[in-house]
Amino acid sequence: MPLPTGYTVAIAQTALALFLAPGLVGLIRWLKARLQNRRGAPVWQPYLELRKLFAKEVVVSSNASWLFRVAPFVVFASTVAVAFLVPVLAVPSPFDPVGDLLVVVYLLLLGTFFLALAGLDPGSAFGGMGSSREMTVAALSEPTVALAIFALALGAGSTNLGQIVARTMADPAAAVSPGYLLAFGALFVVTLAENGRLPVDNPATHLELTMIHEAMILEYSGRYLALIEWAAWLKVLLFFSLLGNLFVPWGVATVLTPSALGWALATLLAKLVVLAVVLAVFETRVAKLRLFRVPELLAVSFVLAVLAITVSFLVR
Amino acid sequence: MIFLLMVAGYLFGALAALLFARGWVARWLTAAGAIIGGACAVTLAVAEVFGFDIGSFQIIVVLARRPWWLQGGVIQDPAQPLSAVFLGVVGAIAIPAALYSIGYTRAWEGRRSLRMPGAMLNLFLLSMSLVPLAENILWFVLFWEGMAVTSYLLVMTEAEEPETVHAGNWYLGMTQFGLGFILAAFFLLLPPDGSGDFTALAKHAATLSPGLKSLVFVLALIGFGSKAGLVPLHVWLPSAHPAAPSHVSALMSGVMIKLGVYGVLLFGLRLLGGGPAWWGGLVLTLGAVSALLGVLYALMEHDLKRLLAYHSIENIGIIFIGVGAGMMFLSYDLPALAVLGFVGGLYHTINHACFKGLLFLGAGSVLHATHTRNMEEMGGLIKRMPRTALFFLVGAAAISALPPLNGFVSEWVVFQALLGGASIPQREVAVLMPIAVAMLALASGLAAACFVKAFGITFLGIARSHEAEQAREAPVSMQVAMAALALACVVLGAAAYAMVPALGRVVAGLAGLPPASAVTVSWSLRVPLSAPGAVGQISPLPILLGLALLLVAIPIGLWLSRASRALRVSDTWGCGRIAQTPRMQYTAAAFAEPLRRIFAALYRPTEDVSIDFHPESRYFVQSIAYRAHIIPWFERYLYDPVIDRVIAWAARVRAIQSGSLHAYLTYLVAALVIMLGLLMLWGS
Amino acid sequence: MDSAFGQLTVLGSSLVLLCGLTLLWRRGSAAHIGAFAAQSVALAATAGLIAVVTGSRELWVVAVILLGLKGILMPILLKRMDRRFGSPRELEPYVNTATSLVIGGLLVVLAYIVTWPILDVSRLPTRAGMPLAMGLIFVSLFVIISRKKALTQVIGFLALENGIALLAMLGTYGIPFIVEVGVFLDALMGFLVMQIVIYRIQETFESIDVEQLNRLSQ
Amino acid sequence: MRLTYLLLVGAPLVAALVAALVRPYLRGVGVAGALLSTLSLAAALRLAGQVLAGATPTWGPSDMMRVDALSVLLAVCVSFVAALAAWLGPGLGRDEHYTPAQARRFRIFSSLFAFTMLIAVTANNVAIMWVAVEATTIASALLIPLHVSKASVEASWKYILIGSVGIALAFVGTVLGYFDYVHLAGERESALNWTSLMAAAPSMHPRVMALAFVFIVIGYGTKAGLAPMHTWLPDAHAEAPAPLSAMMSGVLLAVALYAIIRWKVVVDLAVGSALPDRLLLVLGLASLAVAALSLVGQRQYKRLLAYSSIEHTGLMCVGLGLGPLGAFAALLHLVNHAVAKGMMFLLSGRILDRYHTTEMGEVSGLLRAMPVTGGLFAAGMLALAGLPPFGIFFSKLSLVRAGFATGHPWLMALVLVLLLAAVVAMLAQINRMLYGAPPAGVRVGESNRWGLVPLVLCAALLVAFGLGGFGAFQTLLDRAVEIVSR
Repeated sequence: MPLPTGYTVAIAQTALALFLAPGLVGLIRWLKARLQNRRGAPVWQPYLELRKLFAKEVVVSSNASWLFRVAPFVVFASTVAVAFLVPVLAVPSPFDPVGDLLVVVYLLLLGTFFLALAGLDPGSAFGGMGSSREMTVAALSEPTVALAIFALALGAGSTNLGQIVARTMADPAAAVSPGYLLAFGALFVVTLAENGRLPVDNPATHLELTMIHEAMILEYSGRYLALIEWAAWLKVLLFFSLLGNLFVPWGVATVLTPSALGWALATLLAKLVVLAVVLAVFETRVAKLRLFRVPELLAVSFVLAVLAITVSFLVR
Repeated sequence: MIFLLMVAGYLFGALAALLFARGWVARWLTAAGAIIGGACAVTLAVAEVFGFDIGSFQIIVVLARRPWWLQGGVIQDPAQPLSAVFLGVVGAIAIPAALYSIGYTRAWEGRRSLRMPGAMLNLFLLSMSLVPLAENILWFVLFWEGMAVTSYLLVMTEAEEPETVHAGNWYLGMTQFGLGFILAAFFLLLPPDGSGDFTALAKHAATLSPGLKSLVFVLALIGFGSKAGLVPLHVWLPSAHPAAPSHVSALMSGVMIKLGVYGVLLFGLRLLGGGPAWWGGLVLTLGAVSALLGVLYALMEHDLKRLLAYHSIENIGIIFIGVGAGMMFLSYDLPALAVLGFVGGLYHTINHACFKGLLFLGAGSVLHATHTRNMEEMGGLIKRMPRTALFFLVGAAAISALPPLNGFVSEWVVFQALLGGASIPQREVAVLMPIAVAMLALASGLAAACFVKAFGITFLGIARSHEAEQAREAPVSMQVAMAALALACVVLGAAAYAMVPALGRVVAGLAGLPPASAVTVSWSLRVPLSAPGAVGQISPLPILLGLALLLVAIPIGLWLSRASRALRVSDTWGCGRIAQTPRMQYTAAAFAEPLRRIFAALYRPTEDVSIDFHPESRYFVQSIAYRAHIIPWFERYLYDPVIDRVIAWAARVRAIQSGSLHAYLTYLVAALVIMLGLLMLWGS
Repeated sequence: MDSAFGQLTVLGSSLVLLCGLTLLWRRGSAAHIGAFAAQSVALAATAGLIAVVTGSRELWVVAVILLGLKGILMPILLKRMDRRFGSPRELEPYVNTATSLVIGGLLVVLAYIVTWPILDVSRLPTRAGMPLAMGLIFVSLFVIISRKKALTQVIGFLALENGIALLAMLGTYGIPFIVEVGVFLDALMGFLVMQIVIYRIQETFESIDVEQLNRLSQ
Repeated sequence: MRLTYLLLVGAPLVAALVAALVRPYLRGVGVAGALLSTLSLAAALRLAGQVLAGATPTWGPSDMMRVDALSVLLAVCVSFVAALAAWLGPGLGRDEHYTPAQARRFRIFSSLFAFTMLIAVTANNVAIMWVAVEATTIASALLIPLHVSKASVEASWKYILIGSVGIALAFVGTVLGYFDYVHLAGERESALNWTSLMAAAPSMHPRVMALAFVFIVIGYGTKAGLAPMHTWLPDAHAEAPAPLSAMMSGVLLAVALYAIIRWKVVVDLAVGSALPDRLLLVLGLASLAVAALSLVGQRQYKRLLAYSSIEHTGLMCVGLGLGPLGAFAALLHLVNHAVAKGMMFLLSGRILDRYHTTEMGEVSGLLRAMPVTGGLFAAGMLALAGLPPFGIFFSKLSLVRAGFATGHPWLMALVLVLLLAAVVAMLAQINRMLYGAPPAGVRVGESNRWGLVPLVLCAALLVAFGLGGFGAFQTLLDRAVEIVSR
């Protein structure tokens, strides 16, 4: 049903995602602070950060090349492109045939790729370290993602997000099938890894030995940093809505009536809050892993994914 | 007609090189010949694959009937679609490679004559173009060996370095090894009337017992796999490809090894007409293993060209994953999925030719500028050779399967084929598919990491050596060649709608595959999946355009918004260090260190660190020497033992020539007596 | 008549074979040369005998040439060589005399085994001797193998030629004359060349112990 | 036609006589000898033409000389390599390290050598053939120690003794064959003629012929350098002066093989081809194995070439055991190998002159020191490895094909493995000579450029065989194959 409204809605939900992303991260931070008995910054702090960063001048290393200046835009663009593909509010979006889950994954990899290059560009030891570790984590989380996709595709018979959501809504039993649950677990771990959350990386630290993401973008400042940060936050939101809408699709609007969309927005916010709480609690409970323990964590998620596959083979 | 023109073009190029040997005339004419030949090859291929009529080439068949005991067809007439694809690949890379050679070989002036390399380049291209067109055992083997010997001589171009000679020995040795298996495979199919014609072979093969068929297939797989560089037959590849001049490396890595794929398809589909599922399973497994091991060894390489060579192993692995999946689906009578698998394999064949060619040419420009292949001595080249850097970046992104470039699209097709594997009735077999998916995903992820290293350490940061500081941008001809391939990487990605159905038509009819109904094409690419009716679909072109749009829109948006536009250039922040030196950067070794630890089980790394401290205090270090090695499993545990065994036997046999006349005479008489004894036995 | 003739030829050929075996038994060049001369004479005699019976003129000539060439000329040349080199005693052979003789006997048996089946092809009275000729061939091969001195090896080779000639005579009353001439020519030439080379060995190695010829190996 | 034949065999004889009579040696003698050898080559080619025209001329009392396609093929090879050796042999060049006496000796005996070989391949009477083959030993043995040294004397003694003993055994075989024939058809002057043997063969006594064939194979096999009778070959080839090595390796082995072929045809008819084929396969495979493994870790390049000759003779032998297609392969291989080995040994002579060593370890940078020589050497190596565009590629291919077509897959597998070992060994060894920098004190740059012309011709010939256009040559081969496998 590629109605013009369809496009407007699709673009609108992308804009919504962009708008909500900082808030979501702010919420997570606030929750974590609360859980750690701190007062914590207000939920809208990230918006302020963005405004500040956009207003500040950019400082670029004398060693940096044009790539250093292009990278933020590539990162932001690829993440936004992903936002067009992920069902946030309504399915099927007219952009659904443009890309499936694989495209989503590899678009995000595109961003990571350029960010890692940008980390190497100024020729500082931190950047190199960050890129190296970031790429390592990214590479190792690929198979898990692929298998999670495989599991979903098995159930839904397609790798396209709209299809998957539609299918799951068609038979709710699928949602509680063990295959789905295991895939969900796997994807959750990947979410932690891909977004540089604890226990893989600590988004709040600048202690070089533990940094991954932060080390990579250490050289960035001003609007460039703003773009990168915003993209990172958007990524979190997108992963959350993937987790929320792929596995628990209820509430996602299938018809573009205002009521349906309103309901969809409400459920989306609810899902986000729940996931935020889960994440906050989780991050508060666990400590950061040594870098060379991270593969073990990813191995766990891989095993989950393999189980998901086998289970869904068995129940097929 | 065009066919004749192609042959003439290559021969002309070879002749020109032989006649002029040096100077710009030789360089241009040599390249011109190759370019003409390549253009004709592409024309033939495109016409065949996309089904225009440009007339067939009857003439050559008449010409070609001269050599001995040739029965049946000689040269395909017209080219079969499958052959046309590979012919096209040869031509498509021949053109930029030849163009590139104009600038690249200028550095040889005075040092080395163009006679051999130029002539061999053209003959190499000629034989490569004729291999897929051969329609008869003799011709196939003739061109196959011609390809081997010409490329061998090209590898030996820079034989000053001892390792080049070593590489050459390995290369020719493995070629002959493979040839043995190929000959066995062919001649086991020989029909009673002794006709070496492929159609006759196929007809005869239909009458053979399954066991014999399987034997033939395995022999062919070993023979052609050794050319394609499948693990564990890959050992020659990482040493031979880098040793050659870069435009030749591009051809060997981008094109030549693909003919191994052609060979497997020729046997698996055309001559044997498909077989039991385990054929496909074997191919799939070998492919997956090659893909993973290839990239894992690439990660440990700091020699830019060797790194690329290892990635060829990886990509050949991906291609074989597609082909293997296709063969399995074929045996389970899932034609739509089978087509998908083969299409994925062929598509990736073409794409890999483009970006691997591009990358080798880029590496060549770097080598040309810095005179080293060691990444640890590079850095900061993006400022001195910006265009080369850009092109290399495109290639790197393409080989890392990043959308919207071609590498991603073909890998996506392979992925979809594997996902479809869920619908294989036998579950224990179907489970193979997700494993392949996981390995493929890991491989592509690691490839991305590897190329962040390759590009980042080589082009970004600060120059690590004097040569890197003095580097100059490559000559125009080389830039144009690279630009063309970079463009191809983008276009081939966006043009999936045209490519995929065309390739579907190519495999149609082989081993009873249906015409490419499997892949329906609208503005998006729709492929069937396990569940009936369900499809996976992507639209490369919109992705490309969308990204482009965003990349334009976002800066403009920023510009229009109230965001600050100020920009200050300053030193890299270094925790209060005074000055920043190149030595403080991350090195290639350091970059790969985490993965080296994680996969220690495979690498078995051994490192020796030697620190000598400052005489006053152990807290001051004067110098640290760090050296790390990884175990070359296959060389050490597969090849070396065999070689040692042979040498041991040889020593024993040479002892026969003891020098004692009496011993010699005794052999003689002993032989006589034994023969007489045998005769007695035979008589009674 | 035929039978008697057969008996005689067999006797002759066994004499020839015995001389061959003597090479294994006796030591010292002189003895060997003597044995060879005797063998050649016996061979010539056999040839003559056959010539008498068959009345073939060619065989007469053959017999005469045999006598002259192998019975007289070659022994003389050999003697001169021997004197030139000194070292009268044969060096210790690889296989001691007793064993050699046993092996010689076995070889004759082998010759019988090999030759017997083919005798029925022929109707000649002389054919009974063919196994002996074959035996001589084997024995002289054994001489060549087991003896160390170049000279002895030459003698062994000449004995081998005698064996072949005997075989031809007994089997077919000799090969066509023209061929026979060629063969004799070859034999003489070969002998001379061997002589030359032996002189060369002598002057380069100061000895004709073949065991010193082991520079070339592998 | 008679005149042509007389030219063919007479020219070398005349050359020998001239060289023997004129003393002291004059360079003119050498030139005359070379011209005469070329004349005999021309005669051979003319004869080939006549044979192609359908003639099989015979001469001499009771037709003891006869020329058919097979013999003319060999005759061409022999006279070609002989001419090559004559043009590049000692006694022509200005700067050379041969004394006139040595040059004279070479001229006499090499011409005689060629003469005997030509007689051997054109003899109809198998005993004459035997006499000639035996004579080849005599003619060549004295040339090996052209430079008298312990090594060369030793080599010649081994050669003459082993060769003579072997040949003597071949004569036993000949006598046995005659023995059988006589009691079939009575005594005749023409009794030993191959033609009459062929005529009588079907009714001959299988036991006798089988016995004869064993002696024949062992005997001539010794001269052909088949393992385990090959032991004289590496020594002789390595120690002989290059032109002689070229003749021995290029054609002498082929002539010996020719003798075996002649007899095999007869025995096939008498006994059936099963036994002879098996004998040849066994011997061929043994030679192949011994040679291939001896090539590994070989230290001297002339010995390397010698062993590769054994290897290729073994291949031909295997081919002869594989029916018509195999015979075709064998004969094609024979011709190619004659040219290739002739070229290689003459090149090795040039290398020896320059480097003064036969040790491969002490030869390096050949391509730089002598570009053309080195290039030809490399080309010859690739040709012997059986790579296109050289003729051996086709013969090797048809051999393997014959093996599979006649149902010997395992045998072929073994052959392929051994060939692989041989190729890799030669490649590794020779590459070590070709590349790198020449050792100090080795002059750089070709000398005696004219001497290169015939060698370049050889290379061109090899390529021509590879591209394989020669209709006439093709038909000659086919005729020869018909003779071998009737």
